[in-house]
Order: sequence, then structure tokens, then C-alpha cells
Amino acid sequence: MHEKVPERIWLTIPGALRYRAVAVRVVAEAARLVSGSARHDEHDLDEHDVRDPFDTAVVSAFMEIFNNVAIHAYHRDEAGRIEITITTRERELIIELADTGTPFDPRKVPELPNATELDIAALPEGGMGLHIAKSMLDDVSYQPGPPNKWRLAKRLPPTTQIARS
Amino acid sequence: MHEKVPERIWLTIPGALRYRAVAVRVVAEAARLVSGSARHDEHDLDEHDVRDPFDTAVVSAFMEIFNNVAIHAYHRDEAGRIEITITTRERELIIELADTGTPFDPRKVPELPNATELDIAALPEGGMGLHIAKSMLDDVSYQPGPPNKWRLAKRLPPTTQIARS
Amino acid sequence: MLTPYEVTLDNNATVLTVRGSLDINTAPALAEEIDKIIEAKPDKITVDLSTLELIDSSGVAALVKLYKGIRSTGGNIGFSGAKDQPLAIFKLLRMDRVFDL
Amino acid sequence: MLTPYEVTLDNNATVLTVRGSLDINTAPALAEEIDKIIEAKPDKITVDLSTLELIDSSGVAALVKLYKGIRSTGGNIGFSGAKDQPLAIFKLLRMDRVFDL
Ligand SMILES: Nc1ncnc2c1ncn2[C@@H]1O[C@H](COP(=O)(O)OP(=O)(O)O)[C@@H](O)[C@H]1O
Ligand SMILES: Nc1ncnc2c1ncn2[C@@H]1O[C@H](COP(=O)(O)OP(=O)(O)O)[C@@H](O)[C@H]1O
Repeated sequence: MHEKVPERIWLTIPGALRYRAVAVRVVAEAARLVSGSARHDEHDLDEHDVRDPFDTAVVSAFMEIFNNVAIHAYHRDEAGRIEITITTRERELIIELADTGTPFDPRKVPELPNATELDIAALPEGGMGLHIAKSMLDDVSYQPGPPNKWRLAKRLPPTTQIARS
Repeated sequence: MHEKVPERIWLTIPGALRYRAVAVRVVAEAARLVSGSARHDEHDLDEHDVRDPFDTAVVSAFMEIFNNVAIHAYHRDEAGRIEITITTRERELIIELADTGTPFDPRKVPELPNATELDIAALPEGGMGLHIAKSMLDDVSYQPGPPNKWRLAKRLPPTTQIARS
Repeated sequence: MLTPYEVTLDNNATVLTVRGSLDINTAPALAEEIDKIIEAKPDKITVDLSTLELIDSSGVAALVKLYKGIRSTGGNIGFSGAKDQPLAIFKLLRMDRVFDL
Repeated sequence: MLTPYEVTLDNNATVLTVRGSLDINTAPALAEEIDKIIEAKPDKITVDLSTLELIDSSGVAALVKLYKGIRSTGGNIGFSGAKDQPLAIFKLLRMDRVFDL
């Protein structure tokens, strides 16, 4: 199989949580184009939507990063924009986000404590977002700005069959 | 109710039919933001997706215009891009598309014959796309280029209640 | 990719169930099936559209081709269950009467 | 907007069914309901996650709050039916064991 030329999707939307659904839909569809779970069925981005582990990982991570930009970088004021660039390769998806909100230093964010079976009090009620994103993806990097830039990457594991030709 | 500031979504994708699902998802969600049928449920752009008459009209028209650009302007060669700008107002949705494919003269496209009950042979097997788009929307205009520019507009009828505040 | 259609035999009547989205991406597969159906010259065929969620003009063209093909050999064809966006499209194209929807 | 949850009483046990997407946009409404549930100090509550399709960290936080609130008053809480993306998230956060999924 020959290596497919990378293809790009550019999406710019208001940096508001109301618009997250728009972005998640595009990201989910791009994930499906890479994982081969795309069905060309516009009606059916539905409950069966994010079953594929690749799609699950990408969507889960993206939701957290998007939330954080709208909440922490833009302070929920909905004034700024989020520029999203999605690159689909044969076996890799790269999502870049750029915002003009408040930058931060990820090294100063405390690590998430490990939840153990008996230690209920240690169950976190926040601070899970970056942990989810990093765990779900192969690569998460952040470059403070403005514009602040996120780069999220996920590769298909070698064992996964590509369904489309 | 005060007039909402117009908000914009910019989406650029390859001018290929494979990418239509990406665009349709964004357009459907934008329609829902205007019609008030948005559910903030990313998982659920599904079978219940395009029930609202406003959403139905917008999605139906957009699919035809997108097909035409990929097929007639880009001749299915998937080399070009489609730039889509969506403007959501309080009671209006405007979708602009730009492509760098072959321009055409819409005045030279023959009108669709009227199908009547008994005249089976007159049932069209093509040439329905522009008719669907024009009938479903308040405004469809085309400006040959390059870039070729489409402008599609749909307003909420005055009787429709806006569900969101 | 989800198969957008299914052909079953129900009490000697052919039933074609069209599901999901019948559009420029899925209609070509159905068109092939339609050629086979027309060739078999069924006396009666029912097209079940109750699980069809979205249709574009390519999808309509495929159904029109089926309708014409069956009628040209004297067969009977009925459509049932169209709703939401597909029904809106059939009405717009005035096919709801021809298709008896 | 689709209500993302439903509270029912089934043989004296409270059942909280969480549907669809539990996320930053829908979790605040559930959080209010959770406050009421905790205040009512139920002996036993079951959280049915079988129709939950998508969750983000805000949704997880809401469920953790419920878990802690019920346990702190000596109540029993069980989760059931988690699958797909939500199950992947619970496993990642090692909550599948705490929540007994
Ligand atoms: N995009 C961002 N811009 C600014 N600050 C951020 C951003 N993302 C994360 N942070 C900071 O990192 C912290 C941890 O983020 P996260 O793990 O997602 O948990 P939470 O959002 O629940 O606090 C946040 O509380 C915030 O201080
Ligand atoms: N974007 C476009 N670029 C070039 N030609 C177009 C475009 N849209 C429509 N046309 C022309 O107009 C004709 C009618 O289009 P349409 O009503 O959608 O029916 P169909 O695509 O089935 O022919 C097409 O056959 C084509 O010649």
C-alpha cells in the first residue's frame, strides 16, 4: 500500500463551549477517515460514533483540550477564536489548535494523584483533563504564545487493519 | 430579545466527496445553533439529526451544492479545496462556498421538468440538485471565478420559536 | 461501511429496505443492486424507506431508476415509510404522489 | 436540549440513568440533581450508565461527587453498564475498580 498524501482540514470557530460540538464532529470524522471506521453516512454520527479505540482516544483527548482553551485560556468569555488544523495521514492523525487567550506553564500543573480502591477521598474532582489527553494520545505538546499552540498526535497501532482501500 | 452578534465558522477541506460528511456535520450543527434544535450532544448527531425543517432544508441544499462542486467543478479529481464560511445570526444562516474549479453559467442549465402523476417517463434521473437547493433556501447565488463563489442563505420563519435563550 | 440496503423475500414479494443515508457516496452500490432487481422482473416489490434518514439527488435518481425499470416490465412497485428529510425531498420533487407516499 | 439524566425509584432503590453525553455542557444540570440526591441520603443508589455514550472530565467529576457524597453518609452506590468511550475513560482514571465496573 502506498503512503497517502497528507490531507488537511482547517476549522476556525468561536472559542466557546457552545461550539465544541461542531469541532468534535469534525475531529471524530477525521479520526474515522484515518482509522477506517468512516461510513460515509452523514446521518449516523451517532451512538455508534466513537466505538473504535482510535476514534475514542482522539475524541476524548480533544474534548479536554478544547474545554481547557475555552475555560482557562479564554476564561469562558467567548470573545476569542480557536483555529484547528487537522492533518490526516495514512496511519496518523495530527490536530493542531491555536488560541489567542492567556498562556500557561504546563510544568506548574500538579500531577494527578493515583486513585486507589480504598482511598475514596483521593478520587479527583478536577485536574483530569491534561492527564486524559496525554494518556490517550502518542504526543501532546504545548507552546505558549500568543498564539498558544497545541499539537496532538495519534498513530494507528501497527496491528490495526485498515478497512478502506 | 437582542440581536445576537453574527458568529462565524470557517472550514476548509479537500474538494472530495469523501470529505462531504465532515462538512455536512458542521453545517448541520450550525443549522441547529440557529434553529435552536442544538442539543450540545456530540454523540447524538444521528438519526434524529435532521428532523427540524430548518435543519432539513439547510442540510439538503448544502449536500447538493457540495456534490456539484466536487463533481462538476473539480471533476472528481480531489485535487482542489473547498472553503466554507458559515455565518450564524439570531434567525439566519448563511453558507458561503469557494472553489477553484471550472466555472459554469447557471443560466444555461435547463429547468427541471415538472413530474406529474401519470407521466413516469418524465421523472428526472438527474438535474435535481440545483432545484433542490433553490427550493429549500431563501437565497442561492453563484459568482463564477476562480474562485467560484456560492452563497446560500436561509432565514427562520417568523413563527418558529427559538428554543434557546 | 454500513450496507445502505437489504433485499429480502417476504411472502413472495421482494422487499428492498434502504437504510441510513442514500447519497452520492452510497447510491452507486444500491444502483448495482437495482440493476439485478430489475433484471429479475419481480411482479411486486416494496421499498421500505422507514429507516432511511437522509437522501440526496443521487439517491433519488437511484429510486427513480428502480421505479421506471419495474414499471416498464409491467411490475408493481410500492414505497413505504418515508419520513423526515427524505419525505421533504420527495414532496419537493413532487414524487410523493408518483411514489404514493 | 435532551435531558441527560433521569431519576427513578425501582423497588425502593434510587436509579439514576445518565444518557448521551455527560460533559462540560450537560454536567452542570446533573450536578444540581446530584446535590438533591445526596441531600435525600438514600440507602442505596444505582447509576445506570448503559446509555451513556460520551463523557469528559467534567462528567467524571460529577459522578465522583455523587460517589463521595453517598459514601460519606454511609449509603451504598453502584454503577452499571458503562461501555465504549466512558468505560475507556473510567479505566484510564482507574475508577473502574472504585466504581466496581
Ligand atoms: N489551555 C489552557 N490554557 C490555560 N491554562 C490551562 C490550559 N489547559 C490547562 N490549563 C491549566 O492546567 C490545569 C489542569 O488542567 P486539566 O488537567 O485539564 O484540569 P482542569 O481543567 O479540570 O483543572 C488547569 O486548571 C489550568 O490551570
Ligand atoms: N458547482 C458547479 N460547477 C460547475 N457546474 C455545475 C456546478 N453545479 C451545477 N453545475 C452544472 O449544472 C448542472 C445541473 O446541476 P444539478 O441540478 O445539481 O444536477 P446534476 O448535478 O444531477 O446534473 C450540472 O449537470 C452541471 O452541468
